[in-house]
Amino acid sequence: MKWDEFFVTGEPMIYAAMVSIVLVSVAIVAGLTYFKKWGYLWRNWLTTVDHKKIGVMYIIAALLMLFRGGVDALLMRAQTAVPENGLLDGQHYNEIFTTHGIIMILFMAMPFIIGLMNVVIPLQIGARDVAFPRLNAVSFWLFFFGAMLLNLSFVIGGSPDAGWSAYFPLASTEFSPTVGNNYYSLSLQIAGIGTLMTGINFLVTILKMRAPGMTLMKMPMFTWSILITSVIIIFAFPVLTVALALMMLDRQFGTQFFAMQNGGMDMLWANLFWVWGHPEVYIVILPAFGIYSEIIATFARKNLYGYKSMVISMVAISMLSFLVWVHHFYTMGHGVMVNSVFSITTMAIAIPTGVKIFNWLFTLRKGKITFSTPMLYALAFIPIFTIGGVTGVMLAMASADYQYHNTMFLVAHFHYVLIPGTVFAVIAGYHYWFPKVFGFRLNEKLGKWAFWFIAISFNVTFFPLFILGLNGMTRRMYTYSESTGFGPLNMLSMVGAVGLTIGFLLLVYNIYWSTRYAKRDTTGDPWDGRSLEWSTPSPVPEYNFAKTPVVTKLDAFWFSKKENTPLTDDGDYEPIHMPNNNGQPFIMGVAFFFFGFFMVFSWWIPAIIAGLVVLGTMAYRTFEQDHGHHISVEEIERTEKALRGEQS
Amino acid sequence: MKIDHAKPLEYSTEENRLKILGFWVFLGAEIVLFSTLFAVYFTLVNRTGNGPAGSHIFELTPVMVETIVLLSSSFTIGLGIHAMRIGAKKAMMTFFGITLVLGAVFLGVEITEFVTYVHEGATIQTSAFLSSLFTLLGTHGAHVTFGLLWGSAILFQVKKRGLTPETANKSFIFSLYWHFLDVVWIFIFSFVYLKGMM
Amino acid sequence: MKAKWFLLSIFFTLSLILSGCDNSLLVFDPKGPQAKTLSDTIIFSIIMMAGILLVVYILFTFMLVKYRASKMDDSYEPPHEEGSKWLEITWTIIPIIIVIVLSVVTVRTTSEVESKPVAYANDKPLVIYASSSNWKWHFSYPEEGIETVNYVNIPEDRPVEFRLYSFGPITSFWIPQLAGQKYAMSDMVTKINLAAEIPGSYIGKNSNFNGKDFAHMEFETQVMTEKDYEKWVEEVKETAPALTESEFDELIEPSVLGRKTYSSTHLEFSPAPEGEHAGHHHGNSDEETDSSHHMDMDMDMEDHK
Amino acid sequence: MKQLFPVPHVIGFVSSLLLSLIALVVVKFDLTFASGMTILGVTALVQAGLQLFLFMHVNENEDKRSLMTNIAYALFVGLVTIFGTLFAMLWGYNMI
Repeated sequence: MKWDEFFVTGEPMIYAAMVSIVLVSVAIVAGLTYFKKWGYLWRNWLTTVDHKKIGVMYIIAALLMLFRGGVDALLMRAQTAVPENGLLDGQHYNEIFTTHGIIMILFMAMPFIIGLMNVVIPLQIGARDVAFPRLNAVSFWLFFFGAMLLNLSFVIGGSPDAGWSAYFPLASTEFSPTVGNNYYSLSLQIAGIGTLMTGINFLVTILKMRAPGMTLMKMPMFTWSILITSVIIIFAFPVLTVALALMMLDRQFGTQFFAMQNGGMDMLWANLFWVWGHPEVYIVILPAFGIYSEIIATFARKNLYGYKSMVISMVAISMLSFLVWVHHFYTMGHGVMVNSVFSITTMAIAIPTGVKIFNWLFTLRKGKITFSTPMLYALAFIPIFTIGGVTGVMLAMASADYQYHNTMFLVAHFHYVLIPGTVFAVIAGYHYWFPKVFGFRLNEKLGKWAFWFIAISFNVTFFPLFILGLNGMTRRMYTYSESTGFGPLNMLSMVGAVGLTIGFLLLVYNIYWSTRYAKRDTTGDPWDGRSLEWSTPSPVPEYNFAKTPVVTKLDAFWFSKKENTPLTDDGDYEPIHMPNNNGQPFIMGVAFFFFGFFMVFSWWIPAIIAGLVVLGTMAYRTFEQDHGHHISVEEIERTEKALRGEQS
Repeated sequence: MKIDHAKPLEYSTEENRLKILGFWVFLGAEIVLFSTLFAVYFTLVNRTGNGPAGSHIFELTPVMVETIVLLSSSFTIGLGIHAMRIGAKKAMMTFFGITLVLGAVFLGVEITEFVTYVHEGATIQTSAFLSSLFTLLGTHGAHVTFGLLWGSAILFQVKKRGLTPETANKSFIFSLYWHFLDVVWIFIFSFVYLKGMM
Repeated sequence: MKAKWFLLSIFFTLSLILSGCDNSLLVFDPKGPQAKTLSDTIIFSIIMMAGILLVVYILFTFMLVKYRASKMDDSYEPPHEEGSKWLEITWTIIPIIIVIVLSVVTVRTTSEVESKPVAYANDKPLVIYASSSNWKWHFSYPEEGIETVNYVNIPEDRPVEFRLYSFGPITSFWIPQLAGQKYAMSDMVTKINLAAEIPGSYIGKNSNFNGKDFAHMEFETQVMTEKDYEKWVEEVKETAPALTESEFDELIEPSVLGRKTYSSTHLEFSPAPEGEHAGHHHGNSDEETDSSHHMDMDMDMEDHK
Repeated sequence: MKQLFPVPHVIGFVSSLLLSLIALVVVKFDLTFASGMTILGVTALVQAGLQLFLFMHVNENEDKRSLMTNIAYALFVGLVTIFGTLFAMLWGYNMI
């Protein structure tokens, strides 16, 4: 293989990216060495098994990916802003919308949610950590190195270019001969295994580690949403595992699953992809529903309306989510029967979703609404998401879908669902729980500015796409002629995209500003919260709760404040058992990274060696004897006094 | 670590109970994984392209041998766990050893079978049907192979460290895994081989 | 509050756009019965959905205006409410009814657009094979024995049956003003039934991404009067060259092409993947399928009658 | 020695062997497709049940309900995947 086949060449933007990657890497290494932070980084972050730190790392990675995917999006909008634009060529545009999709769904939305659930869930159920802290670290590093592997494709070997859904036969070696789609199958596989493990970990955590007295129907709604999400992850991801494995076999080992000769079936890929892909949508949306439920209840100062029906509708959504995947390819030519069945199941999802919307609205009723930044996102969610929802029902009608399928109408629809749904939710959750992790609030004024930029620009960007779609503009077109009349609305959309960029930059500036100047919160409960996570001091000590809280009803912390009843019994502190940090998950992630990289290029011998290292780290794990350590009573007392000192 | 002596050793600590539940959940995911492979197989079973159909290459004898061997290994590991619960470390190790040997025999027969197929011109690249067949059988076979490595590591630990809450827990979880592979095989036996020869 | 006005304005723009400019949007400007059915279905669903949006927006505005903290007494403490059985049942039942209505509409319209247009139920359809290769469309008229590339002429007021397949990646055949889209795939034939009622030129395109020059994969659909159409066919038969196998092999190589016209079709040497040529039946060694071979061939012959 | 071979285990083992032999009838006799599949379905499910309850002790776990729900959910998704795929990919094209 020649060097110019190995590295991506020919585009000034890519050279710039290469240079900046090298410079940033050098800067990081130099900085760590100069400030002697290698040991700190290794001991406190790379080897950590603490759910809060793992959560923070997830969120940092997700924010980085948000900007990577955001730049892709901006380039796409810029390219299509005017007819016959020459900013990007067809191939480059194809790679960009492909990676935009993969990164935003799998490496931004999901990890952001997983990050928030890592930080919040153990605190919300009154637990010391998750059920399997080591496995949790493994999950993170597999996600992280999977994401890095995909990003590497930008400079080495070429990015995947067959769309994020990678339909065969387009994604086969015949029509997509670069290694781009090998990156796709391998990086998603590695990250996907990590996600599956996260699902198992959180399901067991929520089922088995709740504080005494917290029955299932006394769990906070966010915990419920994560319980259901974990179930969907556990049962949907194996399908992706199989689909990606078959893709790899077809591309690199000459099998015939989706090939056109010798009996292969190209439709089967689409089928398997969406058997996973539709539940995936609910994996990113249900936690958002949970976050909004927490925030709306907190800032309306009212308990959640219709708690039971909220839970039932989430369970219903989780079951239905596995029954609707065919609506992604109504136009594949199966008969009226198949399309009708899946139309009806799809529309049925609107029923539980509608129930939730009305329950949120009635939570606001008779409330006392304060418009904090997280609450603004939660409130904006309701009207915008409803547009996404009703257009979803329109798309669910098979006959009508023949006119929407693959058009900008569809693109507008899913952005109207995913952005107010997932993205607003993770930003809201991030503002909401930020003080819990770092001990100070983000600046409200900057936060509100960012909110208005994001909320308004979002609509300016995506509403025109509905109209473009109805006017016959298909998605994934890198250019169009002036006679189509698509120009003006695309330009408007570009203006919105710039506004969104400003909003997101404000969001980041807010972190910088608040870190330097924001007032420190000493109460641990800056929003007057309702659930257990607000009962510990902020930043949360390593062991979470000095004494395990005892729960008697929903919104336990709220009632303990109102009724002045303590959350814990009077007994003395006891030593707390904690897991030890360990480098094995990180090393395993690195080994997986190299395994994936060598596999991408079909370099079998290095791949086998890296695979053996992976097995070696597993063997190490089974033979090691690590019983963790105990935090002594004196240390707990000292920590509690330091953190709660100012209060008493 | 609190040890609850009222429960069997493998359930005796909180951590052990979490691990057993977690593994059951993992097996739930495995059910979906194999279901997907079956879905692929059933979809492609008649799409034989220019290669042979199942009825032309399947042979009853090796398949019966594999079935009996795997069923027996599932029986012996069940006995192994029983022995572990009554504290008979030596018997337990013997049963585990027999299980692993039977697993290796199964794998040997399966590999011979694959070699025969390939000699008959039925490779994983020949047709969609054969791709899905080899992938389904291969995934099961890979699970057995991984089981052999994992089981040996556990056997070694039991020998060295004795029956502790930790080793008992690992052994029990391993037995769940092994029984599960047996269940998967029963479905392969019925719906791949017997249906194919029907 | 800014939010309220902002959201209200979005809503009104929405309703304005949908009521005012529907004539200019392709999907709402049908030129045949199938596209008309779809356009009506879409408008019907938009009206239903606008009703739902209205309810949500009114409730939302009401809650925000009435229950904001700044308007409340400091001592006001919101009540504890578990929920209301009847309200919750109401907002479950009403959506169920809406979904039932929409389901009925969906099933009816889907079967309508999947079959021959009702008004032309007794007419013999004109069969045209539309096959895609990277990045162009080939139209074969088996009855007339002619073939075109990147444009298709059809007569008005006569049912047309497009039979779709692809030499390569999945594509989607779409003439927005005449009918909804459908995939063209390599190992089977899918069908679109349509009829055109107003002569004119309508844009057709591939709407499913299939690689580098996807954006340029458009074709013109010319709807002609019966007389003009027949005249055109005769003209092609007399003047256009025949399509040879080697020329066709060159045609399907990846490229962007202009229009081409031939006086024979590629179906003669490279048949469509249907009947005995379908992907499901490629050289099957199974006896059972062998017998179905013959059945398919019989059916195939009927199709060509 | 005898206590190493508990009766339920032995019975379970023998019946699983027997069930495998019963399943063989579909190969040895000329049955219709439907009856053959019924026999295979019943024997396979009974065998799976034997493993689950007899050898895997699914019943003795303190989280019995969670385990059962988990398995039921997995079967739900698995069966939906298998039959849904067949419905959408094969059977659907023969209906219209």
